[in-house]
Amino acid sequence: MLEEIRDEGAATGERYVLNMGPQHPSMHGVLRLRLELIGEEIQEAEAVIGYAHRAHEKMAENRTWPMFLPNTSRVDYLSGMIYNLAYCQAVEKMLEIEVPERAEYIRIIAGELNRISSHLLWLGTYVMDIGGLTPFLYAWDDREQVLNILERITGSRLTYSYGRFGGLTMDVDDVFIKQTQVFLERMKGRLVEYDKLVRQNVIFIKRSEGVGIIDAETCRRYGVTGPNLRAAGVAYDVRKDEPYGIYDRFDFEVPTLTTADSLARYDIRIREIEESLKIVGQALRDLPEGPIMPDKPKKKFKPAAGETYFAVEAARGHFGMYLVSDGSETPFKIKLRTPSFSNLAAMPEVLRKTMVADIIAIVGSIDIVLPEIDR
Amino acid sequence: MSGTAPGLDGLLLTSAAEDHGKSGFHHRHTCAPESLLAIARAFDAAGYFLEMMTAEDRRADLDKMRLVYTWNRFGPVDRHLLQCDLEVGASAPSVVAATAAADWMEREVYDMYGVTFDGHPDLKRILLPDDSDFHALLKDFGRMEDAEGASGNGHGEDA
Amino acid sequence: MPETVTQMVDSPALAILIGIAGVMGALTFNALFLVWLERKASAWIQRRMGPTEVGPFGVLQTIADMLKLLSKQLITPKHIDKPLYHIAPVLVFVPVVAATSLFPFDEHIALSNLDIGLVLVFAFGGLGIVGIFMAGWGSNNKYALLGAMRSVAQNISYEIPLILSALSVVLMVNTMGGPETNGMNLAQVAQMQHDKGYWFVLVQPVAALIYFIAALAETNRAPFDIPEAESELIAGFHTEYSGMRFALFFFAEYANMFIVAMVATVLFFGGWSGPVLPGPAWFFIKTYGIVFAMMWIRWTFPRLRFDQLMSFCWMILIPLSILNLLVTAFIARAV
Amino acid sequence: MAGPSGPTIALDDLRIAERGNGSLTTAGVGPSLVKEGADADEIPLELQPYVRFGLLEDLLNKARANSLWPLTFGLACCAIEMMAAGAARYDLDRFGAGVFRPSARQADVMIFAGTISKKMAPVVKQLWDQMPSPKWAIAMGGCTIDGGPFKYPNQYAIVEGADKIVPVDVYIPGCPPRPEALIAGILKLGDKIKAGRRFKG
Repeated sequence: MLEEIRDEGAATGERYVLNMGPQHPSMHGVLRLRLELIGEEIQEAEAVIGYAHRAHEKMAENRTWPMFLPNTSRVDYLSGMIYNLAYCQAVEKMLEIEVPERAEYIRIIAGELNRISSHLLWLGTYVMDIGGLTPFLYAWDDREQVLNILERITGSRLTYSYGRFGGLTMDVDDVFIKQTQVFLERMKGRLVEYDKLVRQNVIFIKRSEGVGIIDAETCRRYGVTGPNLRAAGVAYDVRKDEPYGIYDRFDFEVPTLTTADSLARYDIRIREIEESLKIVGQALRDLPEGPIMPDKPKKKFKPAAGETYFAVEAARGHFGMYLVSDGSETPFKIKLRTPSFSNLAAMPEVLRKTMVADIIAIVGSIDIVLPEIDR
Repeated sequence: MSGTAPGLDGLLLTSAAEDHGKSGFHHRHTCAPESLLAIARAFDAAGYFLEMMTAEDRRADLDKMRLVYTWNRFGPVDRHLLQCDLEVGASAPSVVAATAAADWMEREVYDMYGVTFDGHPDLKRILLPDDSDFHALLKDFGRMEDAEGASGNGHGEDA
Repeated sequence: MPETVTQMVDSPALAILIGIAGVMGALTFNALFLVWLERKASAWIQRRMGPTEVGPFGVLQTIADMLKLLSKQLITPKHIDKPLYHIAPVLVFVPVVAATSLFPFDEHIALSNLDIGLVLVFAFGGLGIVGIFMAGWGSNNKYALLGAMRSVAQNISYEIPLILSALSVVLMVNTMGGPETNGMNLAQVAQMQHDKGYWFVLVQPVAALIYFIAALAETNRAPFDIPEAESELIAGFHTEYSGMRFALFFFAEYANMFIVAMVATVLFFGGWSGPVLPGPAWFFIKTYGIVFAMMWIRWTFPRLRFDQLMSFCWMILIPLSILNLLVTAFIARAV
Repeated sequence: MAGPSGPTIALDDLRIAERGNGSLTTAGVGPSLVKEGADADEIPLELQPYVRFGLLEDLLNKARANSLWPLTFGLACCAIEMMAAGAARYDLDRFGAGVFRPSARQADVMIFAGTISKKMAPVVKQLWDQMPSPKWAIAMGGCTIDGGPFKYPNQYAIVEGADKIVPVDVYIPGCPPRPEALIAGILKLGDKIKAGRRFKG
């Protein structure tokens, strides 16, 4: 019976256009979804982006190499540390600058802490998108702990410019190490609480299970990476497949599931928080002594002409930088391959034939950040 | 040709293996614009995904607009860089038929560089306001030197 | 039976005035208190402070909100359906005020002692739905329209288990009380629970549970707050209302919660009967206990999707409430 | 309220009307925006006060200052700090400002949390017009003061400062400003409202 009504609606063409506009409580910034609906079911979804376009790439061509550093953590401000350190590592690769051991370990610690804080924010906003208002506050409570720790060494809560070509700006003291160890212990208990409050809540399961299936083939066709891809069964993680920095010295698994729905994406991110906790624990355990900047850091940065590509595993997926240098002090071109751009590109196909309430759940579950998409 | 790469025989102009440690690529190819779609289909058949696509404004030195594609696969990393030089003002064939990821990427290249892609289902601006009349990343646009009364260096204060 | 106000005061006009003044005063105070309670309860659950700056413990916060809403500009969008748009808040607010006067606060004094008290309460509840739909339809906004459609479907379908569960209590009261008692009369229901010495929730646990769930859905709260789902439909049916009109919807929602809790107190928790404290004190303690439970649920559960909500009602709640009614009928006959 | 992007309104043809001068019926401190060249009689009647109730206005201004309902309007990085201010540790709700209203009709203050790109400018203007007065605007973060880190000569992407579109009441510097700074900004706005009558605008 239901099928006929649905098709009949399409036949008589009572489609109407609903604008989930740039200003919407759960569009994670300024995404605009132009939906064609019959009743509450989506026939056609078109994502209109560009409302947060801040011209990072044009600025890159007007600045010298080190002047682009502050921009990097404002591209994706939720994993700002990872982006910032990625840019440093990319230029170090071009200029073959050696980084001291201690700096490499601190980079791993700061990057993984940043990933944990990004996943915690996603946990809060995702559950708030499907209606649960309280877990948001608990997740933010934990995130504030991470921000305290990172603020101690970088001075800022969100937009860090902590890396330099060749090392870091500030060293780490034992108070930082103490705070991080306390946080690691506390976080294990908190994850059990989230499991009880959110994961075993029957309404949460009904709202997430089987919603927004993005299978491996769709991921490959659109270039979807990160937790969304690992939820579809593909174990692609840049830290494992293309190790950068000293990630190959740490043992951690890459969690994968096969159901590829919002629930799988939730589970993947929770297990990734556990993996990151393990990595930070190992890095803290064998943090060596020593300098954090090379003794005579270079002042002038003139990389040889040519193209370089450097990729890292950001919280949202494969973040790649295509750096083109023409031998002068300013980059000829920097292309930022941001994961959410491709993750969102798959949405118009995934959202077809879903309900209005599901759009919010699906768009929330793939964890996008608009200024990272619009660059 | 290039190791485990998909069957690209005959479609490329030049092809060379690269040291991944140095430049981040495993293979570097160049090709003519006509064979872009065939190459994209070959990569797609071999299970690769279109990792990144952009363009470079090479009008100053080569008098060409260079399209840059990188393909990669989800297993052990095998990154192919493909550069394709276009005549200034010419339009390139769209590879959306082979990989759906190219849809938005080509729209962005059109938006930022003005390169048109024939065969693209819905080629319109993606980032800039719909009624803007410029292409942002072209080298001769929005340079700091020709701002009114601005001094040349990075952070020139307004006069 | 309780002596009604009209009997105590000789001239009926004065009685009506007292009734209106009493109900309006009680409701205004109740709305202000409930808004403050909701913000403080949610703050307590979410481990934060809630309003503390305005007056001691933020008590004057809701008064500040009310005054601010009073002095806001009333925007009337251009392309709206004028009559519907203006009547909607009134139609949502007035039934709520009318329904409050039907409840027996105490053994001796009650505002009104009607034999069809329970029926009137549900009738006024139904009127509110029309108001919500007019608001959504009249404000010429797609989000409001979606919210209105959802709220009509939800309220109508949850009205059935609500009434069926109340019916099982009425049926029990009629059979146990002999020919002259009338289960519809709320005062008699409360009186019987006082005489029998036990609350009906012990006898009718399933009906109480169904009633509570359906009541949550009826007042668009907690897991069932689909009509004004903040994260989906901006502000649901009252998207286009500003200033005092929006305050009327806000006011009506909390008063509705209060009424639904009062009905539950009378039907299941023995109305004003209680050991030490005077009648009305017990009545309000129980009512505000239920209201707090409703708030507690709101801040812990995510929101149901629309089709899940409907299937939950039609597949589970209604069959269960019919079954409960049958079981009550058999037991009542046997006893 | 959803705002389609529509044609880009040229920004320079919008004149900021004189601020509401705090009379009972008018917009309190909140200014209203009129098109360029709007002559006297086009300015809505309510903006011309006839009778002023001093004490009542003070009471209303105190009520307005203590229940500023912000509009959920996160644009970029500052939105995260605005959410942090609303969360448990900094808790905006202590000052009555914790009720984030998604619909512009029910909001009092528009907090610009992030960069305003040129594509977003008409949407911002439309949202500001949809808000009932008295309404106020807080410019949070460097981008809304004068373009912040994304401002350089001859840049094409962002509106350099929120005051080019909307009359701003309180500026909060920082990139992003800490949640305490946002709370200080809201309290500063509250003081400004309470001092309603002396602010001739």
